[in-house]
Amino acid sequence: MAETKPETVDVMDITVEFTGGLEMLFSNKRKHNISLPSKDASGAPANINFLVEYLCKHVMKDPRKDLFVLDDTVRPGILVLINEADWELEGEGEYAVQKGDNIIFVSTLHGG
Amino acid sequence: MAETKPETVDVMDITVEFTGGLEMLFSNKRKHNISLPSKDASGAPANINFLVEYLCKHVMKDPRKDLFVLDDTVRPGILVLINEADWELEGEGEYAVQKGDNIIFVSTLHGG
Amino acid sequence: KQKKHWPLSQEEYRRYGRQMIMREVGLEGQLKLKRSRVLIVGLGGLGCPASAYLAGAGVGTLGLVDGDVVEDSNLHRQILHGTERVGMPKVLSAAEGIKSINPWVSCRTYESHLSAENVMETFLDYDLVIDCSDNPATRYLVSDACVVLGKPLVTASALRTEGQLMVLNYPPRPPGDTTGGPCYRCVFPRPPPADSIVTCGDGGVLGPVVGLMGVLQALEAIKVLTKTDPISKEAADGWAPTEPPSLTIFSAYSAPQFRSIRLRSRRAKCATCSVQATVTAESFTSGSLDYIQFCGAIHSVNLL
Amino acid sequence: KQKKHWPLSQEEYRRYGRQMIMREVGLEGQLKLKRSRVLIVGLGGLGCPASAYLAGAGVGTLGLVDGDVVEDSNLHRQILHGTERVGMPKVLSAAEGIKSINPWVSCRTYESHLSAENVMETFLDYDLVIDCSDNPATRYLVSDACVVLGKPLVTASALRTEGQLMVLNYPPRPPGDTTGGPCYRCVFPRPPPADSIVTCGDGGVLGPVVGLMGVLQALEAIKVLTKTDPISKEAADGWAPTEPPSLTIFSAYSAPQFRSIRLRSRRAKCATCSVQATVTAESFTSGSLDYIQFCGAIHSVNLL
Ligand SMILES: [Zn+2]
Ligand SMILES: [Zn+2]
Repeated sequence: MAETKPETVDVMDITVEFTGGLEMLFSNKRKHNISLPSKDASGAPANINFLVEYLCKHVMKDPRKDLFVLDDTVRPGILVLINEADWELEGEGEYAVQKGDNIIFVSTLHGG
Repeated sequence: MAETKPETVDVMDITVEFTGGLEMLFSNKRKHNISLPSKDASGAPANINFLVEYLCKHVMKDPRKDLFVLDDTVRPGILVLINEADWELEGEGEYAVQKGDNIIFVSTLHGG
Repeated sequence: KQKKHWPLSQEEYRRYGRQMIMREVGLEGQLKLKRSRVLIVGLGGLGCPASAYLAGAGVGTLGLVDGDVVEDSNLHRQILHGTERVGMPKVLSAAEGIKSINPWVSCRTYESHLSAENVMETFLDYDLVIDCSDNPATRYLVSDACVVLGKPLVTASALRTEGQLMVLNYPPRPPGDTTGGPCYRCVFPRPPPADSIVTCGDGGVLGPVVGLMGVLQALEAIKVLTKTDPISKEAADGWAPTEPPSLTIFSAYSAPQFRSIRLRSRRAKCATCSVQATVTAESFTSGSLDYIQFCGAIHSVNLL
Repeated sequence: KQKKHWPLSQEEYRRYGRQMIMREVGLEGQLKLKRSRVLIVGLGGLGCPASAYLAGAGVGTLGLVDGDVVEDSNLHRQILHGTERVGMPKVLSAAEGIKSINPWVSCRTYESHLSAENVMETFLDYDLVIDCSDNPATRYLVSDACVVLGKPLVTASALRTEGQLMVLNYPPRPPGDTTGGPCYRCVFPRPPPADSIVTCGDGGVLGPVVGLMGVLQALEAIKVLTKTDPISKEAADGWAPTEPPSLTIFSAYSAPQFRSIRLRSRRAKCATCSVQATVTAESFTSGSLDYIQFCGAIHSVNLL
């Protein structure tokens, strides 16, 4: 609305959901409203990789980070869904997050 | 885009779905893309009542109109859903249809 | 003496262990299920899986209402009725199936169709009702009785490739209390024309479609029962807040297959659950409510 | 002579009438079901309802694979195994239940766990495979074998209050054909870390949640089988075009409960279904595929 000085951080509101047991790593809360900085430290538009990093740093209180990220990306066995589509259809980690996006992290189940 | 002369009909694109058996009255097709005139004959914005009338006149080929409308409104036993909510939450027949709306007509089932 | 410390037997702990280790159930939830009495109206395509999974979960008492006998044409979808039980009353066949799944469940059978005359006495003892019936007259009757007696209702239906489910009168507040959940009449104040009604017999149904809806009914009932203690509910106003009322629609050949629709709250002029309610406990026995006439003759030639 | 004109017996017409009157099935679909051979891997919480509804629908042959015996702790969700069958091999118990539901179904039982050594011979005779197993090693094994042998696969899983379902390798084109449906490795190229795996034994599961997914598996299988004639599929390239591949996610306590997620198509570098595939028929018997090692030790301490 007003002019933004260089040092203020522009944010965008998105929703992030965790399911398949992942919610246990995020305070047992499935749905989170996140105000994500629009740009990363280098000034590039926030993408999914940046979101994952942001969630680890600012949202995840559980110390077992390796149950969410491994080798700087989400661990095998977690599907990332961008607005109800597999992130592989959208460019994976490079997908530039848009205002209002709904990002779901699903841990796959194996029980039967 | 261009100027519209008084006699051209402005239309808006919406999707209309039929389910619960109602699709049988509409050429066995569940999902219809409809270009609905933005205004009714009197010049008032198109509402759900107008849409129902329009569907009867221009989309429904089955002669058994009374299985869809009765006493000038959808017959008892049909739920009208406007963007995934019961139309009673949205003003029923008076709801002014918006471009991009998704309107679903559901015939309730009774089998068990 | 040891029994005082262990509210369930060792066999029950082993049997229910896999649901008791979940925080949504726990020992407390398991005891609530054990104390619960659930009435199932209709032991057909919906009632078979609904009662099977409620029995598996350890609901203490299951009431079974149905006046029909098992027929050949039921077997493809009514999986609790074995082929060898064709000709047997459905409630007795279902009770046999339930005993085999879980002998800890007590079954009460009502070998007759529900009517305005018998509905009050039949429902009175139960904490929750599951409507697995197959016609609109019974659906209005069941819902009206649930509102009058203050029972939550899990209702579902299926036909051909589609199914629908609602949790009604939940929370089950008295008529006139607008914080209660809507009833069947709030959603459908007028019955559908008789010639628009199709039964599974006439229209057909895929077994897994009706099965899916029946299993979902068991699930919704378990959610309600483990939230609410049937014994203490009066004392504590028991019924916890819930999700807003919704209708789940399933369509096997559509994409997406499932939709969740937000429903209205109680209707200000509802004949059953509003301050202006005309349906009362007396109206059932006085004969003033004729559900068959209200819904018109059923089993007429029908098309939809 | 009359038999030539009536491809089904009178009893079969009566039994299946309610699904045969639907245009999605019809006589033709019923005959396709009767000619079909479906293999069910795992007769637990998913396999019980899946096989019950496939039996009800009249699938001609059901193959049942499981090396476990029925335990007390299975009974709350594995509704085909009666209490009196605790201790019996699950495949034999399930076969008894299936016979009771529909004596027209022929059951073949495989009383052992699936392994790289036995998977090819086990799968060979079947038209479609349903994965109702409970661990990642088996899920990769089942999917790999389905791709190599050209069988469509309906896979599901459940834990606690949640379930997931996918129809994979459908249409089941040969490896390298990009018009085939994605396989399990396309969606999950790398297995999850062993310490992130939770079984229903460890994490618990609500009976109707896993029941729901099993019933959905039966439904998806029926959709595939009635579209495709297992006998003539080679001649006509049989497999009809389908909806784009998707993942159905269920969560009992979320709103909405169901979501449908669009999945990717075949992965260009998939180890199993791409032109670069390294998994072949030979690799199963040569011992080059060690699924247990690939997925890491299971049943370790686990948390998610
Ligand atoms: Zn009402
Ligand atoms: Zn693949």
